[in-house]
Amino acid sequence: MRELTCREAIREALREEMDRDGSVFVFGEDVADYGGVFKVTEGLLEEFGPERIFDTPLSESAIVGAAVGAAVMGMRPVVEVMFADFTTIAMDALVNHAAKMNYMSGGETPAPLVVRMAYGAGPRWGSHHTQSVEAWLANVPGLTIVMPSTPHDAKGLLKSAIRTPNPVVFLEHKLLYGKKGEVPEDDYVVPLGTANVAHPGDAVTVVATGLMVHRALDAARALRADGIDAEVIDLRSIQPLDEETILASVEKTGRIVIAHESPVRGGFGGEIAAVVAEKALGFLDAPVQRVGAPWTPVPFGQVLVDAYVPSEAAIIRAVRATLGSADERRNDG
Amino acid sequence: MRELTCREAIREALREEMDRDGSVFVFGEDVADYGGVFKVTEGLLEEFGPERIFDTPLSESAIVGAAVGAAVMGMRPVVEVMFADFTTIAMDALVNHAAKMNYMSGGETPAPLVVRMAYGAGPRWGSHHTQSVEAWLANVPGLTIVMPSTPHDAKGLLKSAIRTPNPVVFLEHKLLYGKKGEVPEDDYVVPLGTANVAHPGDAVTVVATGLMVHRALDAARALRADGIDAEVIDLRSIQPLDEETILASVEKTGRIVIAHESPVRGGFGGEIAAVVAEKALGFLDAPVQRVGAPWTPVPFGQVLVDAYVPSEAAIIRAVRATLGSADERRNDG
Amino acid sequence: MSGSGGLTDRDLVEMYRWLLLTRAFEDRVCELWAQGRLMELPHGSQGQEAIGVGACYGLRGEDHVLPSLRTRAAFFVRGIPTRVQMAAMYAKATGAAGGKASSHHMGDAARGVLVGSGIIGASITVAAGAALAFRLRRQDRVVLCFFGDGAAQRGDFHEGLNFAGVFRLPVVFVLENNGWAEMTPVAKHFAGSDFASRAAGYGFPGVRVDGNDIFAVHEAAQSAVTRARTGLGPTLLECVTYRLRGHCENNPVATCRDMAEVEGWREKDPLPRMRAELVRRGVLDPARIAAIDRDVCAEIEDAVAFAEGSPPPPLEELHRDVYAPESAALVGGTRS
Amino acid sequence: MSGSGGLTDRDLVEMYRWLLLTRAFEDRVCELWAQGRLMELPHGSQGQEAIGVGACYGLRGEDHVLPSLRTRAAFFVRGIPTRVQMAAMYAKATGAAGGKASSHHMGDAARGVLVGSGIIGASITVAAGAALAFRLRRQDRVVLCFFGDGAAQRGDFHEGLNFAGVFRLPVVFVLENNGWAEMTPVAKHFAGSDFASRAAGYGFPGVRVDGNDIFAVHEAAQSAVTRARTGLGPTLLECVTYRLRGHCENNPVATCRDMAEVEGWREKDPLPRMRAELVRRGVLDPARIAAIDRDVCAEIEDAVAFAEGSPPPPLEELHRDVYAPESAALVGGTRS
Ligand SMILES: Cc1ncc(C[n+]2csc(CCOP(=O)(O)OP(=O)(O)O)c2C)c(N)n1
Ligand SMILES: Cc1ncc(C[n+]2csc(CCOP(=O)(O)OP(=O)(O)O)c2C)c(N)n1
Ligand SMILES: [Mg+2]
Ligand SMILES: [Mg+2]
Repeated sequence: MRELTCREAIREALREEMDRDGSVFVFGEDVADYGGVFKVTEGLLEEFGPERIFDTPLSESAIVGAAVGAAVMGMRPVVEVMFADFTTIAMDALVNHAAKMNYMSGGETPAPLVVRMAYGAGPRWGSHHTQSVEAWLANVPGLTIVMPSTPHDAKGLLKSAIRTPNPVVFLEHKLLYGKKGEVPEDDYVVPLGTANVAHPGDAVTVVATGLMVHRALDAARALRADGIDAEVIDLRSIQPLDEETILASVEKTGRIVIAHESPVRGGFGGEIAAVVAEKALGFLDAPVQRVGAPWTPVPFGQVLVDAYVPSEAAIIRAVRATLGSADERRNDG
Repeated sequence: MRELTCREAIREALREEMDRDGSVFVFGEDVADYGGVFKVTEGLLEEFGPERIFDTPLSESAIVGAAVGAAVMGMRPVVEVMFADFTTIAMDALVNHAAKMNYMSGGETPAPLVVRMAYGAGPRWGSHHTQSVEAWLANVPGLTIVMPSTPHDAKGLLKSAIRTPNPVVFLEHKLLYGKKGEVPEDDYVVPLGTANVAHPGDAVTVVATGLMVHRALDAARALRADGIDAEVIDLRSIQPLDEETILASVEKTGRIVIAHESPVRGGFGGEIAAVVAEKALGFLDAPVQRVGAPWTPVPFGQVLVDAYVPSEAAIIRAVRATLGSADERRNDG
Repeated sequence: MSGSGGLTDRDLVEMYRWLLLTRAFEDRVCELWAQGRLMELPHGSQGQEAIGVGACYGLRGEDHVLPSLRTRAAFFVRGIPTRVQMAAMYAKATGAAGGKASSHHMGDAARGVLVGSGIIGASITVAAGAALAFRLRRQDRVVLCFFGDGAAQRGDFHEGLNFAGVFRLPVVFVLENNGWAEMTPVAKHFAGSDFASRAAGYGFPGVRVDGNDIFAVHEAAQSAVTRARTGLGPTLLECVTYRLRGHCENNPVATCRDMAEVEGWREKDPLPRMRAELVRRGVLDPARIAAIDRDVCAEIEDAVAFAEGSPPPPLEELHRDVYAPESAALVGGTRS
Repeated sequence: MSGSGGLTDRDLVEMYRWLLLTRAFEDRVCELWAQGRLMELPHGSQGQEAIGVGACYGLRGEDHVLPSLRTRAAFFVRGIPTRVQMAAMYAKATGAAGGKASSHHMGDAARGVLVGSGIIGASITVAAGAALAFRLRRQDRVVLCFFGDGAAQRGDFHEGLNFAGVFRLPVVFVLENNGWAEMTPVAKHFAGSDFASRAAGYGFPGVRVDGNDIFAVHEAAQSAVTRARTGLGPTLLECVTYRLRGHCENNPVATCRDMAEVEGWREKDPLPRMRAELVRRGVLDPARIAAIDRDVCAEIEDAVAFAEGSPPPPLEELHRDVYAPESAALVGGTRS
């Protein structure tokens, strides 16, 4: 099958949906003439013209707020908020308006919009262009939160995100834009709320999102060499959350490691641990392990960022810990 | 001992700290002339004058942003953001600036400010004046998040919040402003990050915040009648989080119910469940139970809000569930 | 009072009736609140009704309005039944969003009323977005967005007006300058001379009118609407008025205010002012006035009876409409 | 060029040197970036240096500045060593915040430089707050807050300026209008005529000057500073300039731009312009110019050597400064 990068896959999803539905349109800062600072929307202006994709002033609150207004009038805006760190200035339109429009209108005017944002740490961006923000939005009923990790899923999930009548926060990891992977030619969608078993195994369950999925897969490969079969689950969306897939895996493995890039404390991993502790406690043969960033802002520079972002090694350590402590819990119980 | 309402206790803390330290000052919408929409700051203008407490334009982002600027210059601003739902429009100053100032300045310019906000559901306020927002801010290193439930703690914690050199989000539950309780006359503080065992017991641990502490205490009283001794832990602050007190209790009871007013999914209860599943799994004799709001925006009106806010009965049901399922987990394990 | 251009006598009487109905509704809900019969805390618009009536009268059915917490009149002129508005104040199933929403932010898609917001000022960017949808669809529709002087200090005022100006969107921003933001007078939250002149900073005209002169408001709104409809872009219409009651029924009228100021504005009350003008013009006479009074009064009492007789929402309502149902389109593609 | 008021020849030469040092630094880091030697992506201010030098020259040590991502000159004039700035671009321990921060948002408390922000526009409210602290402490200090035309479209511009206007805070807002916000020209994000006139909407003066005329900038800034220092409140100083390089070194100069526009502005480059003026006035001669060139060049090369020779931050640095250490004051009260 042909290979595309995540960047190309997202662009293809936009192109196909803009073709399919005239109410789908794109706006944001430098998305048209320049094609987006991450070049995701490159070429769409030439193809669809200035009414389907256009540049805006430096006004994230107006960008998302206007998307809400256009969406309630029946359009399907897909807006780009360059860096997910700017969630802080678009949060009101997202949390108090997009997420509540359908509820406050008694179902009359849902807000079918997609807010695309680039998240994740890198050495050169510093504390304001690198945060993983999903946990800031995960306690807001009405929102849907998507975090693809492969070109295949990025395309299929974005198409679903554009087609759903509800507001979707679509989080794209900066370091995955260039990641290549197989992408079918046909018009497929990946349903929201369905996790993907990225690597089957029966020794331990590793639940991950975004870039951490790849770290987890690297860890699984390394562990396989030692005869440890880790099952890697790529959540793909955290809201809706595919509890079934997580629980089925834990019931099989009895062990779980949860990995995300944002700091452990207050991160979405807590929700996953809670679901397991509520619904599969009896299957756990070892304490839950969470792998995430330390309790610090995202630093600047290669050395510190490498120390900040959870590594394959950290996941391997956590997996070994769950295996090593197999009996502990029975004892100290 | 004399009794005060939470409102009076918070006011007293402000008065004492403004007396103690000339750099402590207050601003926000209608806090001076009117004394705050919840009347918390009433009388402070007469006592301290217009340079120590003043009204501002309707500009939450400027209110918190200016607090950051004044704080880095060595002042100790305590600002009021009327309703915690407005976190969405003050979030950038809080998350990207207040929380990161000390880090980005290498420790040169911390931002010692307190943002007081009223949160929590009530029948008359509707979806935009009732949210419990702590989980939106709980994944942000640099912040301190306080949620008092009694007049005693409201005063002691606010004094600590004003004295700490770091930014603090101080969440006041609307329905607790009128709540009376004993408050010592002397100059005491309640250290940040210390939970309070509000009601001792050894059958089950109930961890709660804000209004839920009172629902949990009511539940504990009702359960005592049936010979069930529930231990109620009032977290008081979720960042720092007093893991020791939670773990010590769970190691004793083997059962835990976590109650907060915000929706269960993505709420801070997940973090608590995760800490227990990581560090006290072996002590758990029953699945973790979370009690929180359903996955809906906060509705308007008595009937629906009563159905929305977690009740004493819901906590009792959760407690009975942890007790009832005592053996289950061993079986299905 | 200024002239009333193309308005027929019928129009004038209809506008007067809307004005009276709004006032009667506001006064009645304040009474009901005092009696402890309402769920919703009234934020009375008494004294400001000429803005909503003047600006909304003459709009097309397909135009849209986004009222502020103080634009009760807009709901009436757009045709939302008095019964429904009243039921919403009682949080009844027959009210707003099946009882899930309050009356002062209620929307009505069929009548072109966009859902309002409890986050003051936030509606401004939403209104710009609705206008953007009209522009992209080449519909010659207009959005009227109402907000107060306090809202004009929110970042969203700036971003929303700049966005609308840059794209010349068909939206009219109606600023209800009633001199106060809760208990803060304009002089304490604004150092400029007037709000209308801020429009220049966004590249479109700002107009300041006497918001208690229903004809002046109507005339200015109509030309702003025509401008927007013909693709010339937004207008900021500052209507100078005054809030005759407290910010909400928790605050007595006098809260933080000099009663002489209030009394001074009572003289300029838009309702008696319009009534006198229509009498002067011979459009209304005592008999007609009494008849309209009776009629309006009956409509309000019918609404109260309807609201009080309506059932509360069923508990399942809490869980409805959190998400809109997935459209078949979603599964249009093959799953993979 | 406009006059240079009270500036002595010594001042003029010093200002020229700051201008040259800033340009040399910017050009050098662009080279270093191209060679893959830097960690920080340069956002070059070439062509705009006269604003930072002109506005900051003559400030008092206790005044504060909050530079934009394009105000490199401010760091130099305020005295942050070239070595430290360069080390910050290498993310070395000797750079900003022990290596945890990049150079273009670095602060320096001792030198009155407030920490900048990667959230464009957000610094405006922070600057207002710093000015508020001065006002409350009755210190006759001033804050200079720099930001671009793009930032002027953020809600924080509006809230920050209105807040400063209402309280007449001692702050000068220096708007670096360089015609572009990343790849978007001002004409596409602004429908007004100029930014300076927006100040009227906040109740204080707005002034528009040629940002490439260092004397014009200095003069306007000085009177705005005096105004602020004497309690008369803020000024919005719009400096019209042009970004001669791409938004950052990832974008070639020509990105989305008509090169004729760029060439046209090269003619107005503030550096040769000031040099020619000082030669005309006999303040500089070829020998002096060459000497300053050599001196500046040596300073830059010394900084590069220092930066490259400096150690990276130790891993523990990651965990430092997340929270400031609790002060004893916290336990002042009895615990309970
Ligand atoms: C963002 C935000 N801040 C504060 C409030 C609380 N509040 C409700 S109405 C109001 C005053 C609004 O003033 P204005 O915009 O002039 O409208 P008016 O009430 O005068 O009609 C305030 C501060 C709010 N609802 N939203
Ligand atoms: C809130 C926010 N939105 C977008 C960006 C990405 N960005 C960085 S600089 C920039 C353009 C800023 O333009 P301007 O304010 O004119 O400053 P200039 O770069 O022209 O000096 C943008 C859009 C950002 N850093 N912050
Ligand atoms: Mg007002
Ligand atoms: Mg610019």
